[in-house]
Amino acid sequence: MPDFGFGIHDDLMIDHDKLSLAYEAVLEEVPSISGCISCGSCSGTCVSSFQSGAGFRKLVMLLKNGSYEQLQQALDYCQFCGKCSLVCPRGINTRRAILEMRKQFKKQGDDMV
Amino acid sequence: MKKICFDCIIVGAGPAGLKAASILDNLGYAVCILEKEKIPGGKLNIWHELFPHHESAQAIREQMLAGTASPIRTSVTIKSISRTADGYCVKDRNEDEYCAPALLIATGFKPFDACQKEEYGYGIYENVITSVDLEQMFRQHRVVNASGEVPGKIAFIHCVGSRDIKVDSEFCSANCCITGIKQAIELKKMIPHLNIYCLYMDLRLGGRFFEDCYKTSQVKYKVQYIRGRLSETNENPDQTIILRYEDTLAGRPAKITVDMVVLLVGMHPDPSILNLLPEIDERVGSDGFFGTGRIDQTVQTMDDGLFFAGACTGPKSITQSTDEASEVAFKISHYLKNRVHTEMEDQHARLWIRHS
Amino acid sequence: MTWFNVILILPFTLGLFILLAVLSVNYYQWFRALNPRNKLRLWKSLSRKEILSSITEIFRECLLHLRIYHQKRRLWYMHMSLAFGWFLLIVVGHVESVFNTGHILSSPWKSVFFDYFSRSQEVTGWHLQGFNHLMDLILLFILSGLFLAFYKRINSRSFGLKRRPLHNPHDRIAMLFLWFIFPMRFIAETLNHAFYGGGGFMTGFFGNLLTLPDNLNYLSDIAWIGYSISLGGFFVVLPWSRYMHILTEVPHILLKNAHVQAYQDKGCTEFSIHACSSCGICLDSCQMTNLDSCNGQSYYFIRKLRELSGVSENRMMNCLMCGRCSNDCPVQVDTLSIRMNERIRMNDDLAFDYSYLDQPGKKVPRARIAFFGGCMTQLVPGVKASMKKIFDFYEEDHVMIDETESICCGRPLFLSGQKKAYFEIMKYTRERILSCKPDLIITSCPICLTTFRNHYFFPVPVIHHTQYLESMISQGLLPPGQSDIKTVYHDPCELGRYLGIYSEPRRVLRNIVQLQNKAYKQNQGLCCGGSIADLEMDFEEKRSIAEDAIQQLIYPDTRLLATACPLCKITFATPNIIPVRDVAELYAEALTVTIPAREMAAKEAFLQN
Amino acid sequence: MKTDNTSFLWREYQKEIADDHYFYVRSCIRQNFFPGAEQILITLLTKDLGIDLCVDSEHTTCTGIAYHVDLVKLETTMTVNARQFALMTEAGYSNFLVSCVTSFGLYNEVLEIWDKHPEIEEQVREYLFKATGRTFNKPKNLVHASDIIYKYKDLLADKIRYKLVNRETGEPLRVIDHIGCHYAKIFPEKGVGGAEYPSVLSGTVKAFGGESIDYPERRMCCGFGFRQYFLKSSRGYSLSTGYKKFKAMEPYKPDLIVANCPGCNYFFDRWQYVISELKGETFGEEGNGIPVLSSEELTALCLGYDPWEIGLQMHQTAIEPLLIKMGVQYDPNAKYKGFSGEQLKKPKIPELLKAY
Repeated sequence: MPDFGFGIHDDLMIDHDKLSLAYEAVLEEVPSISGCISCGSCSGTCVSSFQSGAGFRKLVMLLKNGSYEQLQQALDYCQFCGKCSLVCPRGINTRRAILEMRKQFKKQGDDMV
Repeated sequence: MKKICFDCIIVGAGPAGLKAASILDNLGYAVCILEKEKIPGGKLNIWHELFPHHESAQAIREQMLAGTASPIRTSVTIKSISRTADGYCVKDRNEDEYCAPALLIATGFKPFDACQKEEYGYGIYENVITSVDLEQMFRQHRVVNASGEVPGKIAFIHCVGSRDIKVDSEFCSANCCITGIKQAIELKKMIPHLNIYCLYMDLRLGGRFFEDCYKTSQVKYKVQYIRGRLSETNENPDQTIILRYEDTLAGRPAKITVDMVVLLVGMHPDPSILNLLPEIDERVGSDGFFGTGRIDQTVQTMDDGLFFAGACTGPKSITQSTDEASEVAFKISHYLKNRVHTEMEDQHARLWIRHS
Repeated sequence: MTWFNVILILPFTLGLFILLAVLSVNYYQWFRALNPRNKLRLWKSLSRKEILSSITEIFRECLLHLRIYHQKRRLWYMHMSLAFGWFLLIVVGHVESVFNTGHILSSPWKSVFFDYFSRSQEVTGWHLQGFNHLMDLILLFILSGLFLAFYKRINSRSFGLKRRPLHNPHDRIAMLFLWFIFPMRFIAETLNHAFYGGGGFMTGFFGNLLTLPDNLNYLSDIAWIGYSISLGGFFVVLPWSRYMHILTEVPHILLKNAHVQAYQDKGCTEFSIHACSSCGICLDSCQMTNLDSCNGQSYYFIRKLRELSGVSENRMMNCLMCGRCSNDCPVQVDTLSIRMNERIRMNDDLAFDYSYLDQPGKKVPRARIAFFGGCMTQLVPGVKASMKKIFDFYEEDHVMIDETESICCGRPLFLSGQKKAYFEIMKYTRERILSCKPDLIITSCPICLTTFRNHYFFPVPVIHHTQYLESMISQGLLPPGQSDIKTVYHDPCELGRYLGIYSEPRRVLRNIVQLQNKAYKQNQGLCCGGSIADLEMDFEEKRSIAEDAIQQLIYPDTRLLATACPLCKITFATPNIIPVRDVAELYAEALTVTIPAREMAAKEAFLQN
Repeated sequence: MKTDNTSFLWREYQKEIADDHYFYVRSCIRQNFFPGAEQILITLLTKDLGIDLCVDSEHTTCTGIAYHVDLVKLETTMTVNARQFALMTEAGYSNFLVSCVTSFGLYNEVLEIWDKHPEIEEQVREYLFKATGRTFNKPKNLVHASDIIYKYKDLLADKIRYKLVNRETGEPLRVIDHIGCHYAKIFPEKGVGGAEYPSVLSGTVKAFGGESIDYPERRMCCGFGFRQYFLKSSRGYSLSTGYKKFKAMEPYKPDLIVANCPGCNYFFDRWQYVISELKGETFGEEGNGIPVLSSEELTALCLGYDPWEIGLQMHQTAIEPLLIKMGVQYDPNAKYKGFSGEQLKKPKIPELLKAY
């Protein structure tokens, strides 16, 4: 193969046709996450967000969009303090959802990524 | 070729027109409603259920019609409206004349013509429909795509013909968001396995119980909301539609393939009546709707017997339209009374002059 | 010994042997599973005078069930009559047989089936007749308890239990055998006395009433076999049923008095869960019992642990860990530790990455007092501001460690079972707090305080802010303002049951407001429902628990609910029933109350005189 | 896609295309990579259509490439363009025919700037006069080469020898039409049919008997993007765009790609080879690529010109599958014959794309 010095990039477009299996699984355990309105109050109050950039809204978004690699990284930052669940205007059980996500990625291992 | 006189003529037999008529009726005025369609009811005739409580549009229409005893002339195409010394004279195509001291315009709105947003593919791709088309399907209790199959994935596109300088409508139509949510729930009730995606920029749910509807759609019906405005549509060989947009929460471009696309078309002013009304310019807002929309009503009302009510004065829900209609009905009543008074005063004055 | 005697004693003896075999295998395994340090503790405690108190406790609790007596009298009578009655039946029965045979050691069946073996013997002497009456009395005592137990199945409310515990099949089988034992004995003895004469005031009386032809005397033998089968059957199913507690309570009490905890000890956990009698008292203590969907109470949780199928995640996580059940448990099973063990087992290996905490944070200046608010205090800025004001008022050299950036103590991670992650966070937080080299650490969050006391091992004292305020009052530095607002104080679970801090906040409150609930029972406090330990409950359920708790706490004329935990404050504020304030906020308000000049002058004049 | 019976915003739009007398400017890319195409256009216009065409050897580049990669300033570009107009004026012409879409867009842009800002035009006139002593008139009609073919498509269709029909099955050939971005995306009114569904190529294709395909990425860029291509570090973006287009058109099994822009032609042709090397993927049948033709080449081929005469051997993606389908008579041995008839060697590459 000749070396052209350039190649074909990955498509960075989010493909919403791909069903996010992990999202479905988490939704089954924690139905309240479907009520997320992406207000971001969770990320605003998060004890880790100011250093890690993560937050519950982002986790849900990454989960929905199937960006599992980023999600796994962001999940690891969570300190589980539960402030997000206290500020959530939709009463989402955020800690349970995060625990479930962590479990999903432990269970599925690298297959999901 | 006949001439009939009334106290008030109402143009448009939609919710606003019917409501105003029922009040004026009760106050003892002779009212005539002119309607261009074959049956009265206005947009209630093309809707199936109404937000936010999923009431039957048909039932509401029946109720409203039962509320007024005024004559409703249907299939009337107005040819001209002229101002006379005694008020207004409306002439229809059959040269029939309807005259009254007060004229109420309640012509409602016109759904945005989605063909104007060419990139959304309405009228080009068969599986791209508007919210109005979907209501028709609901009325027939059959929602299918172009090839007659029950869809598995549907996307709702918010703000079509609203907040868009490219189609000359920078205003928010205020009712499309909740219409979309209502239709999504209706669809989900009808086809439980359906996946519904709503592409929105902002969800503007100012009305009462609208937020409940939204939450229900999310939590109970699992409608998914994707923040991003549709950029373009394309058709696949199997007639499914690919939508391209940005997931603005993720900050990345995104796409989705759906079986059907429902465009939530905005509420636009109906220009047809505009050309018929003489010297109207100063009473039309920059957005094309009648009135100024200001809190200070004195700016808006002129003492000339011409009144506006309903969605022709801006995007409104049915409750808002009828509320405005009742208020305007009382204004009309006030106007008519004052007029009688001045007429009588004139007569008195004349008598007095004769005596002296 | 005739062949019939063999058939008679066989079910009983076989059952007894199986029981003893299973028991010894189980106990051996569980003792082995104890971790070495705990084994040593147990060993040491056996050789000391703790053994005496253990024996007293065994007598008080295993037989007399005095802890139940303090809670529910009828239930106590039921349990006590069965346990103590049976114990008496065995002991007195044995004494009777000893008296009769003259041997101290006799085969167990000799005393168990005493009446059968002494059928044709003439009863001579008042003492033997006395034994007959005594044994009848004991049997009547047990039967009365049995009747209550039967009635409890129908109407548990009359025993003061809000919820009837739902038993599983093996428990039902064991219960059936148990229920048969004493009526069978009654029938066997009655028939025995009907055919062969003798007997006490009850069995003898009923035996004499029955006038049966002599050729039906095999009925008596059948009844005896029935008794034997009931006993044997009960012994066989006992190790797999809740009745295992009858025997396991003894080692459990020994372990407890040796201060061996179930936390991270498999052996002790096994003893504890088998010491649970499934009495259902904890169901009543649990505030979640009123919720429809709830099935995670300790009662069900421990029973599931005993079963091989294991505990579902939902049961494990759906618990507030308020400690009310453990507190009310008549056997004192450490439900919290057991639950923590399971949570850790399940979630300890979840991934985490806190490397971002390595970034150098803001420099914390050196100060005498380090105030740590914790995450939750960030959401109740009133507490933070109040503490600042109080420190300023007393001119303390202090620093607010997490004034702008909140840091987590890690307890939520720990409670979810992620122990490794917890210790990682702890490393960072500990370093951060100690960076100001304080002489005293004060926190306003009981959750943090629990963690600090349990795992952080700070080189300096750590106290709760109510303790600090109390110390100020002890020094005579009373806040000037006094309000007559009627206030009820709510004990946060961590502050009360976990750390035993009850009197300090009350003392502070008595000096600044009109405290209503002066009489209170320690460890009986309610949970606000917001506990970070529960991962399953949704918001509505948490709110309903909070509502329920407020209704139980306040009096009709209460105007304010005081608490000393930011999470309780947030949770209680949601139902919007009554204003909720933190002790610190009330204290700070009391500081600012200015005394009118006239009063001041009067006071001064009074003091001068 | 619905049949074209509904009228749309742009569908019916026809721009003004002069009948005759054109001043012709060439394309840099085309005359370098597909010189036959440039030549055949002149032949087609002058011989087949009998149009009066002025080809001036004095004219230069429009500076499009240099301008789009920020190598020359806008003033330079405008002055160079003004010189082209001056040449046209000197030759006595007023209709300007552009071979390249980049140039077409640029000329339009410059003219638009001058329209909006006459002072800039004055400035440029001054620059031009100072530098060359020339003056100019702005062209009355600015036309792209594909426009003129579109205008005369019916006339040409009568003359064609080979229709765009599969000789064996009788089915119309499936044609992807790609419009260069600068043709109508900058000024929709300067292109036939507007920006969303321009019909300049699809109309021609239909007239020649082919079937035009609507596919998802139809409006996307070919990937040239000037800066994306010319900087090697970002050349991957250019390639990825092309790849995405090919992937989108693949399911429709196209027989041919027609483009009106020399750049697009070039990239569609060459990227197919690069992708075949990098990914081992080809998009046509049996390891072939999809043949790529410009509108001139297509017209000439249909009219019966010899494929090697019009320079189709310059295409890296072999053109033979199309020739076979259309039934074009050609001599396979003459493909690599030199100007004077001597046999040149067959190129070593491509390896994966079938070479005939």
